[in-house]
Formats: sequence, C-alpha cells, structure tokens
Amino acid sequence: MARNDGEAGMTLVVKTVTRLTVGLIFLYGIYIVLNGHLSPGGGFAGGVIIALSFINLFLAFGAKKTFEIIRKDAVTALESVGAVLFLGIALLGFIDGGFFSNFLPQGELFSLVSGGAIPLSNIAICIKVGAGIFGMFLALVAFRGSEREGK
Amino acid sequence: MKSRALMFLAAFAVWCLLSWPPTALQLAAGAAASLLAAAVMGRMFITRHHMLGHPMRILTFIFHYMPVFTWELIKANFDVAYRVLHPGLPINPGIVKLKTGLKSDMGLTFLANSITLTPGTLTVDVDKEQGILYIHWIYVRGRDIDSASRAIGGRFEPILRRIFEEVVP
Amino acid sequence: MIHSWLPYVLCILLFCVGVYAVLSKKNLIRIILGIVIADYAVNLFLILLCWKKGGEAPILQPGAMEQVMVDPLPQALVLTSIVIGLATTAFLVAIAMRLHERYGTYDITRIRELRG
Amino acid sequence: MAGEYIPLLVAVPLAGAFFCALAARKSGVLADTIGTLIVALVLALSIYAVVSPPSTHAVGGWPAPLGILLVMDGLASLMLLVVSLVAFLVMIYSLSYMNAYSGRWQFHTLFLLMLAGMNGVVITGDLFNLFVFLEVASLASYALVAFGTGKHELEAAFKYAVMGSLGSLLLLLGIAFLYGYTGTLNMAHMAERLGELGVAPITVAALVLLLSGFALKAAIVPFHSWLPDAHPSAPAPISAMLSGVLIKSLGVYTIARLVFNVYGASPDLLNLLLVLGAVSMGIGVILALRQWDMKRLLAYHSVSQVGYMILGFGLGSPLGILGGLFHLFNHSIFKSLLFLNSGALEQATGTRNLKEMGGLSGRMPTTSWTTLSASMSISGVPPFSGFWSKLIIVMACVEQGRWFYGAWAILVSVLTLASFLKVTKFAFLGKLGKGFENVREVPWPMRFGMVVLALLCIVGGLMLVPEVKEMVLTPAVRVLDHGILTLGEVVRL
Repeated sequence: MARNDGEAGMTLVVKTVTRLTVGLIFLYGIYIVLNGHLSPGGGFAGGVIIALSFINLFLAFGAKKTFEIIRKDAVTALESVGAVLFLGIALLGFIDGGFFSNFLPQGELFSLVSGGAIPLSNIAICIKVGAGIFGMFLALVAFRGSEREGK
Repeated sequence: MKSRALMFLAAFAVWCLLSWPPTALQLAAGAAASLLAAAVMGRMFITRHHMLGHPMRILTFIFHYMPVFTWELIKANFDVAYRVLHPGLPINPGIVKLKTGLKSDMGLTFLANSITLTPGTLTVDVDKEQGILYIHWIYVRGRDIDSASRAIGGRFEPILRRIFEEVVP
Repeated sequence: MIHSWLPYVLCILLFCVGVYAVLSKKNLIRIILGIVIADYAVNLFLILLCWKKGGEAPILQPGAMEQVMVDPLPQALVLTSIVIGLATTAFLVAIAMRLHERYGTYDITRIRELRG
Repeated sequence: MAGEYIPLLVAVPLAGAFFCALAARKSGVLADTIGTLIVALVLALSIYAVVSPPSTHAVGGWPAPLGILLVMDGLASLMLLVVSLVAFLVMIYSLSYMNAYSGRWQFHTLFLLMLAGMNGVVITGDLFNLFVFLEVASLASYALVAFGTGKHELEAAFKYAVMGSLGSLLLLLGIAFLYGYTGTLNMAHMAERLGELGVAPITVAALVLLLSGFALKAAIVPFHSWLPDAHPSAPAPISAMLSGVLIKSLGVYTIARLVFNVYGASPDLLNLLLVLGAVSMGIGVILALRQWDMKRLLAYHSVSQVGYMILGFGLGSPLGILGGLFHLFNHSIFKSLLFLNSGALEQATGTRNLKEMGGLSGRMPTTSWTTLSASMSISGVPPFSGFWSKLIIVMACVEQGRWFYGAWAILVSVLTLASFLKVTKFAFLGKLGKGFENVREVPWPMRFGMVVLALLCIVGGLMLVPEVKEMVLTPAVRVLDHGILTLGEVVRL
C-alpha cells in the first residue's frame, strides 16, 4: 500500500525497517561476493543481493532519496565498467597462456585470498550484475512513471 | 556522521558473525566492506543517535520488552491455535483503529511490528500525524477505540514509550 | 524401475505446460509466464541430471575432502541459463509494457496488426 | 598453440560494445568511430583466420573435454568471413542511415553485442557455450528489432522474442538430454561418445529438439512465421544483418555442425533436410510473390533461400555441401544488399509499398543498378554469383539422380525471378510516382556499402576459381564432408 503522506515512498513502518536493514543487506551482498570462491554464492548472487538492497531503498523511500545515494547514469556506467573489468581480467590471462587463464598465484585453499583471479572476476561480475539488475528495475519503473504522467 | 560510524560498527559485528571464526584477512576485508557499506548506506541508519547514550533504555529493551513480547507471542499463538482447532471456528474478523501516544518513528515501527508478529493481529497501516494504527484483528471484541487500544497494544505501549520516546510522561 | 524416471517425465510435462501457455494464451503477460514456466522446467531438468545417489552439495569443506558429490557442472549451466532467462523475461516485460502503452491492452488479438 | 588470436574475435566486439556504452553516450561521432574501428578490426581478424591454418584454443588453459575449446577450422573461418564482411559494409551504410534515429551508442552497443554473439557461435566447440553465445546474439537482435519503438516494431519484437526464446528453450532441453546421455558438452567429444554408445530413443529426442530449435532460429518452414514480421520491422541495416547473416550463423551453420559433425550424416537425416529445404524454398517463394511491401517480400525470400542451403546440405555429397556453403556466402551478400537498397528507397521516398513507387531509376541511379544486380543474383541469372551457387546445387541433385529436387530448385528460381521483376518494374521503371520529383540519391556512406556489395554480387562467381576456392570454400566443405570429428582430430588441427 503506497500512501503518500506528503512524501514519496511507503508507510512509516517500511521506511524505518528499511533504514535499519538496508545497509546490512548491502554488507551481506559484499560478503557473498568476497567469499564466492570459498562457499556457495559468488559474483552473480552477491550482485543480485546488492541490487536488491538498492531496490529496497527505492521502493521504501522513492526515487529522489535513492538518486542522492547513487545517480541514475552512474548505474548504467557502472554496468559497463563491470563488463570491461571482467573482460580485462579475461584478457590479462594472455600473460599466462591464454584467454581466461588464471594469471595470479593460486594461494592457499580455504584462505580468503586464494583462487588467483577468480575473486577479482567475482567482483567485476558483481558490479556488472548489481548495476544491471538495478538498472533494469529503474528502466521498468521509470517507464511506468512516465506512462502515468502521460495519461 | 555519527550514524555512519554506528553503521560501521554494526556492519563489522555482523561481518564477524558471518565469518566466524574470523581470521586476520577476513577481519581486514570486513573492515573494508563495512566502511563501504557505511559510506554508501549509512547516512540514515539511525537518526536519533543520542538515544543510544541512555543505557537504561537499552536495558529496558532487553530485560523488560523482550520477555513481555515473548510471553505475548506465546499466548497469542495458543489463542489462534484454539480458534483454528475449535469446531465452531469462533472468529470475528475486522479492522479496528488503535490510538497510540507514541510519536517517534522507531516507537511506532516497533509497536506496529510487535502487533503484526503476534498471531491474530496485523498492522495494516500507520497514520503518524494522528497516532492511529489500523489493525486487522481475528476476533474483534468491541467497537470502542479505547478498549481495542488497551486490548491489543496495552502491554507494549508503556514499555516502548520508555524506550523510544524523548520525554517520558 | 519406473519411478526413477518420474521426476524427469514431470519436468517434461511442466515444459509442455509452458509451451502450451505460450502457444494458446491470448494475453501478453500469460505468454511471458508460459515462457518463464518452460524456462524453469528446463532448469529443473538440468538440476535433476546431476543427481547422484547419496551425493552431497559440491562444496569443498576443510576436513571433508573425500565425499560423494553430485555433478557440479549442470549447476553452473543452470546459473547461466537463469541469467539468460532473467534477461529474456525483463526484455519481454519491457516490450509488453510498451505495447500496453501504445494499444492500451494486453490482449494479443486486439494488438495484431502485422499480418500476411 | 597457434590459435591465440581466436578469443579476440569475441573479446574485441564485446569490449567495443561496452566502451561504446561507457564512453560514447554523449557523442554520436565517437560511437560511430568506435563501432567502425571495431568492426574493421574484426574483419581483419577474420581475414587472418581465413589465410592462416586451422587451429584451436583452450580457454583458461583447461584441456579439451574439461574446458571450453574454441575451434577455428575451415567452416568457422568461412562463416566468420561472411559475418564480418557483411557487418563491416552494413556498419558503413548505417553511419548515415541511422541519423534518422536517436540513441547512436545504443545502436552500436547492440550491434557489436550481436556481432560478438555470432562470432562466438561460430568459433566455439562447446555445445553449451554455443547456446550462450546464441542467446547473446538473439537478445541483441530482439532489442534491435524493437529499436524504432513504434507500434509495429514492438509487436514484431515481441513475436520474435517469444518465438526465439521458445527455440532457445528447445535447444537447452536438447543439450540437457545430450549431456545426460553422453556426460560431455564438447561437441567433438560428444560425437565420439555418441558413436560409442549408439542410437537410443533419447538421442533421437535430443536431435528432434535441437533441430527444431535451430530451425526456429533459421526460419525453416514450419517455424518461419516470425521472420516476415521481425526482419522488416528493424531498421534497414539491422534487417540486412538479420536476414543476411544472423539466421545463417545461428541457424544454418549450427544445423550443419550438428548434423554432420556431431550426429554424423545418416541417410534418414539427410532426407529430412532435403524435405525441409524443398518445402522452405517453395512456401517461401510463393508467399513472397503476393507481397507488395518490399521488405516483407525480401523477408519471405530469405525463407526460400535458406531452403536452398538446407537442400544443398541435405544432398550430403561434397558437391552439394559446396553448393550450400557457396549459396550461404552469396545469399549473405545479395540479401543484405537488397535490404540496404530497400532502406535507401524507404529513406528517399518514405514508403515501402511497391505500388506507390515508380520511375526511380532516373532519380536514384546507384540504388537502381545495385538493386538490379542483387535481384539478378538472387534469381540465379548468369553471370551473377547466385547463378553459380544454384547451378552447383542443381548439378549435385542431378549427380545423385534426384531429378525432382533439381527441377524444383530451377522452378523456385524462376518464381524468384518473377518476384524480383515485379520489384524492378514497380520501383524503378515506368512513370515517376507522385510526390517523388524531389527525391535524391542517398548520401555516400550508404552508396559505398551498396556498391561494394553489388560488386561482390557481380564477381562472386570468381570464388569458384581454383585458387580462391582452395583457400576459402574447400576447407569448409572438407570439414562437413569429413563426417564426425573426434576430439583427437579437432585438437590436432
């Protein structure tokens, strides 16, 4: 139920709970990404969680407050940055034999810094996916908004 | 700024719980991640941080509110289970208004969520200006707003007032 | 044994339900839902493929290296296919919304202008 | 390994796409520059691929059945040449054509993504990887069909996207069947395992699923209904890419790979292809005859001409495969040229309806003679390129004693000629249409693309000169004619 008490967003309860939890959701996304090579999860899952934290913010507080935190063109730019980073990591593999070769030292199993280039790829994927999904949400929602104004 | 610092502490604590037992690397990564989370999302984590400076309020929350809430939860569970299992299905659902004296966002949210979490009652909407909660009740006992307020929120409200309100009447 | 085949057959049945919805429904949103159902049927099928008796989730844990694991490859495939499905669904929804804006309806029989 | 350049064929257009999205938001000129440079680079890489010996590249250093193997054999390099040649000329054409649309960087991003997807489909040796690239190319093409965001574009894009996703799901299910049966995704390894394990109901089911999926992508007749809506609705350069190369690299190429290199060409399978091809040829051309919308007419001809390729493959003999592949090459050239011509006509006159045009040959001489050469080529008039490929297909039919199919191919060719005589007569000859007194020839980038393609149509027959044929066509024919490729053979390339 979206009631407008003079300001955008949802009711008080949703806003207060969002305020308390959204940062922790964001943090959990980062956790999933950074531990992606050790436990279930990874760049995609973490990116989705991070995108969901922003979507949560958007739904609870409306567009204006969300864009104070992250601008709309920054979202689309970040998506491309993530893709370019990922591709760059793949191409850097050429210094060690070929496309997507793991060019960094593998490290010790079950340590946070291990797996060579895989955590880096995870971070790149996370940026790409997070920005992509939030951008997709914005595209769909912003379109609905323009439709309503048009009528 | 204080809100961001608190966010950082909370985030770091959560990180430590997630990666238990923490290694040095995990802690370093956690600090970086918490910083990022605090920088991005920390601005509105807590609006009235001076409230955390009163240890009585926190103690009241843990040692008074939590037991009361747990007891109400158990009672309401049995009540709803009885209504469901009873062959006559003694329900009388309806939406009632609840008048509250709470003014702060946190207080209202905790009241609304406490009411929602106890089975049988569900907060539908909150009107902050007039201090009114709209509640769906499985067995509406009376049409009178004061009795409804007492029956549903009576146990929580005084405690929450002592925890969250700036000036305790 | 007939019952070990049952999950696979049900999966194919679910796929057929999705395809049926795509081919017979007249509402754009229902067509999209049909595609989603078929998509998830295929994903489910891939996940069923990697099942192994007594297999555990293919995650290396410190200390428990020697265990029977299910085949991890289809899980990676499913993740990819979910991403693709997500992109397709988002695209279809966006197009459906724009069509609704132009025509004021989700009914495909009233949208059809291209013929012949 | 010699094949270190292979992944670049995918990586370069992908990087270009994201750089376009990142850097060229504000400036259309920058987007144009990046797009053109990237496509030129891809063209150079694919020419390098044609002249250098076949090779493979194991992604990430993982050896073949475990990791993804990129395979650059004769067939892949031929397809790459076709794709990037057409893409380059279309890109130059679009530099001025796309001025009518807003969102330059979006166009270039999607175009390069589609190119990356098509290149990926062609070079990968892994069945699931093929599916992923196929989806990349398909999704980009759905979005490109909807690029104009008009009523018809959106409707066509929806139809196309629904049919395309359905095709992809069939493919994925087929791939899952095959993976469950053989336990591998590498196509060469899969062919080996299929040979060892023999035919089972599940392989037949997988074949049916995969064939219908690829046939949906290639718009072979029972699955063709989306194409005449989707291809005309896109902007003209995109129609040229879709009809010219997309349906071939996603549909025809994959069918050929599947039938010849994975399953091995059994007589039943080849007969099925023959029937599918013949039916596509016939129905496509008959539906094209009654069209007055120029782009729809061309789209139906795509259905018909894809039938020729499938017919050539279905003959299964080296000559038939040569004919099919050569026709694939020629069709990419003349069909994209025809779509570019229709775009030029549409931009100059504002209509696609042939009845409203007329007498434009004086006004638009370049468009007129390029259209004529492409029409002659598609109808199989000597000495244009289409004649030679059709001749080879008919000869292959005769060689095998399949007189009916040979005669059918000639008949369809005559009907095609009739249909294109209609185009020439109504669009270019006769009295000048009303309101076209001020029509002028299109700008030079558009003319450049059309003229180069027209020259390729005219001299296309030179592909059959032994030296060129040995370089380009023969290795591709050898790959398909070889039958099942085992993993050892692929790795040893």
